[in-house]
Amino acid sequence: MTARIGVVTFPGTLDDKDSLRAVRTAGAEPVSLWHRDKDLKQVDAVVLAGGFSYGDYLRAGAIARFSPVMETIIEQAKAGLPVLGICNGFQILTEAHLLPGGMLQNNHLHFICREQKLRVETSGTAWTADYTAGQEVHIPLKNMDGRYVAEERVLDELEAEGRVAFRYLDVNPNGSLRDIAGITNAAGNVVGLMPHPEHAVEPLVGTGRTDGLGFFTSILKKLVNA
Amino acid sequence: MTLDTVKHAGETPEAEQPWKELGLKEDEYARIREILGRRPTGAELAMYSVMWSEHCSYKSSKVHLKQFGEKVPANDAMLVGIGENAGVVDVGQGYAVTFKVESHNHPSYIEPYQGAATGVGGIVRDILAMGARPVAVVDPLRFGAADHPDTRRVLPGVVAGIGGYGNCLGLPNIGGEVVFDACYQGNPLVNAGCIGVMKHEDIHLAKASGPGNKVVLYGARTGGDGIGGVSVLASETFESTGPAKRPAVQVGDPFQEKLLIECTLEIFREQLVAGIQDLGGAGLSCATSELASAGSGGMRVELDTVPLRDSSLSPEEILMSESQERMCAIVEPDKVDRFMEICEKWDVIATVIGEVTDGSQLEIFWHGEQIVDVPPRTVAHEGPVYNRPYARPAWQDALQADDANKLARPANAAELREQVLKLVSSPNQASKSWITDQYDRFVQGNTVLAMPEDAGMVRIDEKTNLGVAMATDGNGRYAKLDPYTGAQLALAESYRNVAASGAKPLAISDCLNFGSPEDPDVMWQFAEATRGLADGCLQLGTPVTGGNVSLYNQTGETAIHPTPVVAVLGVIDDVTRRTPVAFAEEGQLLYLLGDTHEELGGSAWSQVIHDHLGGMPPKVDLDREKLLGEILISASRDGMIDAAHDLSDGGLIQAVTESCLRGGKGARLVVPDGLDSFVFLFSESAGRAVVSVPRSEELRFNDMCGARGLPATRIGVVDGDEIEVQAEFSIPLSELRTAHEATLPGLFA
Amino acid sequence: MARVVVDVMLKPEILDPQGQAVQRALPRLGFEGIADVRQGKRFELEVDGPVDDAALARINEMAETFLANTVIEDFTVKVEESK
Amino acid sequence: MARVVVDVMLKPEILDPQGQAVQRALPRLGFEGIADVRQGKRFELEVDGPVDDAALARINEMAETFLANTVIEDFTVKVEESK
Ligand SMILES: Nc1ncnc2c1ncn2[C@@H]1O[C@H](COP(=O)(O)OP(=O)(O)O)[C@@H](O)[C@H]1O
Ligand SMILES: [Mg+2]
Repeated sequence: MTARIGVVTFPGTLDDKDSLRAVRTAGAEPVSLWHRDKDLKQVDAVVLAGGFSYGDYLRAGAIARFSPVMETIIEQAKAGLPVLGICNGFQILTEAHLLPGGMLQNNHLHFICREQKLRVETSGTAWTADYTAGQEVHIPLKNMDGRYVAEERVLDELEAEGRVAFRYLDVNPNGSLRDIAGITNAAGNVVGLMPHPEHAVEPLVGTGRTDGLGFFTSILKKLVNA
Repeated sequence: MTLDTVKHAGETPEAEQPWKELGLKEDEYARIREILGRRPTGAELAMYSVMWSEHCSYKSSKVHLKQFGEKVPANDAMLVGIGENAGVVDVGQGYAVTFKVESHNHPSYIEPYQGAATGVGGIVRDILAMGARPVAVVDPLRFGAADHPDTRRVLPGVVAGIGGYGNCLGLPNIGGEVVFDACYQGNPLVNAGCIGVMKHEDIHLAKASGPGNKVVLYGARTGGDGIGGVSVLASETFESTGPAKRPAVQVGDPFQEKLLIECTLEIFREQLVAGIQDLGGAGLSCATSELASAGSGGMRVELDTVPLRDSSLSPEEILMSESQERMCAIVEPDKVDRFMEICEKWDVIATVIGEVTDGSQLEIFWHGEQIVDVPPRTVAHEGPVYNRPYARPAWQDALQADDANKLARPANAAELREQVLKLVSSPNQASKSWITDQYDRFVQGNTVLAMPEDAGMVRIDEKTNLGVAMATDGNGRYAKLDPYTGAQLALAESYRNVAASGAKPLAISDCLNFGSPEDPDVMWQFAEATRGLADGCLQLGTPVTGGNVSLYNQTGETAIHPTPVVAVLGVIDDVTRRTPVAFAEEGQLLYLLGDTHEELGGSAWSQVIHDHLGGMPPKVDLDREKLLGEILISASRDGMIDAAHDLSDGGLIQAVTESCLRGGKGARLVVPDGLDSFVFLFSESAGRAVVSVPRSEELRFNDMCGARGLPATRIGVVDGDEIEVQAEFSIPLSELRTAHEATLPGLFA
Repeated sequence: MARVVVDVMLKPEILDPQGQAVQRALPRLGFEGIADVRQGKRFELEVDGPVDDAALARINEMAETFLANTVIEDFTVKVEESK
Repeated sequence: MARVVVDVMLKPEILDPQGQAVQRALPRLGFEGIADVRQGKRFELEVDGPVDDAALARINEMAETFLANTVIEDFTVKVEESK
């Protein structure tokens, strides 16, 4: 048997198809979820894909956070449903307060698209078990509002609890505090990151690397073995 | 305020009308009266004036563009030719590709961000209207001098606007150009292209047929955007109480367009439309008259049903509004409900505004009163045609006589080295990544090649790995020296770029950017360039599928360089065999393909070192280009080369620098016998490329070139971490990298 | 119809690169003497009906939960005199 | 040090996609009775020295030539009471 992994489409979501493809490539069953549906179709995990939901108007993720599908996701995430927020998905997770801190416009004020080197800081989440802590990976990054900020106290807490999941290496592409590229909640089921692992699952396209596949195999193994 | 109805117009033949303010000529106005047999109503006058503008009617360019339809190469790929929103070509496996380039030059100067953004929005809707899913965009750009303060205003805004719109739509940006030249100072060129993919059976056309079919307007509400001249009508003739001056600039809403795309594709999937047209320039005037003109019957529109953003708009203004993110579909009555449901699903407003009639007139009503009653063809397709006078400019001979080959050359190896660094760090030759990194090239997960490759390439079928490639090129300096040759060089370069990536060039689109057609010098440039392009396409076997003409690109009396931009579309049956530009493998052999002559006219070297423009551009040999293309494609198919980079502006040293930096490897070069090292490095002879050949393939590769008669000269080897030109100089890659990559951030960051 | 304005600014301790970019550009354009620039958002709401305490309380809540993200932003609500 | 505020709003006839998106979201969040929302920018400038007529004239010029693009935007300049 395999696991059913849902990918949410909000108006303005762009990377839903790529995320579905990444889920399929990893061997799980991809399931499309629609923003107006509260029903999660019995999926075992959810990916909030990248893009510009509602045009990123107001603030990135601010309007999507209030959609019907998010009501269910917020509730179930608190009960342990694995949720991965990629880019806009990460922004939605912070707006929904499932993850602490907030996301602001890049410090250089430009959209940035680059191949980004990251360090995976923890393998102790539902989405990173197939990596080893300290492992360096290359993942495409593309965003306008990728600057992660939080109060000092919150940052210290994240560090102390090992909840900084990914850090930018070589270049901090957006001014994120403490080079943070992604974080997890305390339980490890909710993970958000700015770079796009779903764009790095095939050698042919994108960066030509498959460093992102581990996100999707991690969750698949966890769900199948559960 | 009295409504100027058809009846009223009939009763008041003598009423003064602001035809002049709307840009019509006296004889054009007379012709409208003759067509209608009475004076036009205000609404009719507004429609004719925008549809008969240069931008919409191509009245100055038509006589020359005709050649693209006459000199058509035998080519089975063409499915839909010039005249539709965009041309369509067959790329095999049941797929069809539509693509086109358009300009948004003037708005981008006034409001760089929104001007450029709405340029992307407009071309994407054109592609969508053909029935295709847009899959990639490209953006050929030209700005004034890189260090001019106004370029600092215009460039970052344009780039942010293209990125802001395209990124938000989820369309990878896979190529384009950035050129700086003082001639574009008051008139930057912002061209944008889009590629769309569909199955053959999904091709849609812009025509309204079937009496009783509904006309559905969907997308954004209509506001007072981009009305420009029509405010004259509203304020002067009709004592309007609305705001006197409407803005001529539109604001784009990429989020709305993204919804429009998804909604429209779902509507196509369920086969709910009989005809479809995007709303772009001239808004509803254009969409209704073109749909009706191309169809079999007439059309009746209730204009007061159009959803408005601003209730003070007059009917004339509604007809002219260029509000973005709107489409117009012709829908059979029993499909309207389902159509509306899909629009509702995507939060897109849709309204039935009229229907197709069995008459022959386009009739428009405002609260029950008729304000338009015209034969649609006279608005949309039978506008004025001008055979404008043209003549070879008096200064052309002197310009060509000012030979760049006679300019002072570097006196020694140290100067040669210095000039190489100067060249690769000059704004035109420097890395464009500060710009292209603001564009999403990964989205949709199908990008096989993107900037800074020779051509962008996207996969269009995940199972078979079928893909398409595109490059855009144009060199205004060459075209200024000789517009006929310049246009062919643009075509040749773009063709070469596509072939270098491993794809087979199929067809082209173009964007012809010129000065005022009322200037005989400019008109001559235009005539020569179109003739050159048409002849070139015939010879290369790549038909022109469509394009765009932008005239009046000038500041005061001074026209820009004639700038024909050519976009070549190629197809590749298996994207896994694409050829990148990077020299990545130590020890591989570098071969120069083609002949190098002493050709420095219009070259980057003459511009960077001498600020000079004169002489003759490089010669074109299109048969040679074709042969080079075939060799590059064969070599890619048979695994004989690992990298290829075409040679163009900046010459060999520019290409080698780019390929070395991309691959992170150095090169040792030997100047071939009989060539001067300066000419070897800087000449811009056409029909050339440099390739990297694995040693194991050298024999086979040489044999192939020899057998087919393409000169192939071994010029060096991939090696080390510097570029060394034997017996002349060497430059560490790190030094080259800084020179090449620091320029744009230094100017614009 | 009355207008209520909600101003949203980044909290003072958070870096405001937009404001900084504006400030840095000013001397180049010949404007001296601006010690600091912060850039924020201004929302103009046209309210149906009277702007009484109840309405203002609702708008405050809207600003707090939606118009501003109070993790990173502060906001103020004011009723604009009708002109 | 005094504070001058420059508010920049899109001209009323120009499309404001951001404001529209906010307005459309409000009913879904349970906020009724907002007939229109426009979103603009607020610049808070800290001015060295006195904000006299000359300073205000300069700031007006700055707003006109730089902070706003008057093809599509309107702006207002006001001196903020110091708190
Ligand atoms: N405005 C732009 N948008 C996207 N890509 C661009 C743009 N300008 C340049 N590029 C890309 O940068 C690379 C180098 O450009 P250029 O030197 O003009 O290529 P070439 O000389 O081979 O035609 C190409 O991949 C080109 O597509
Ligand atoms: Mg090239």
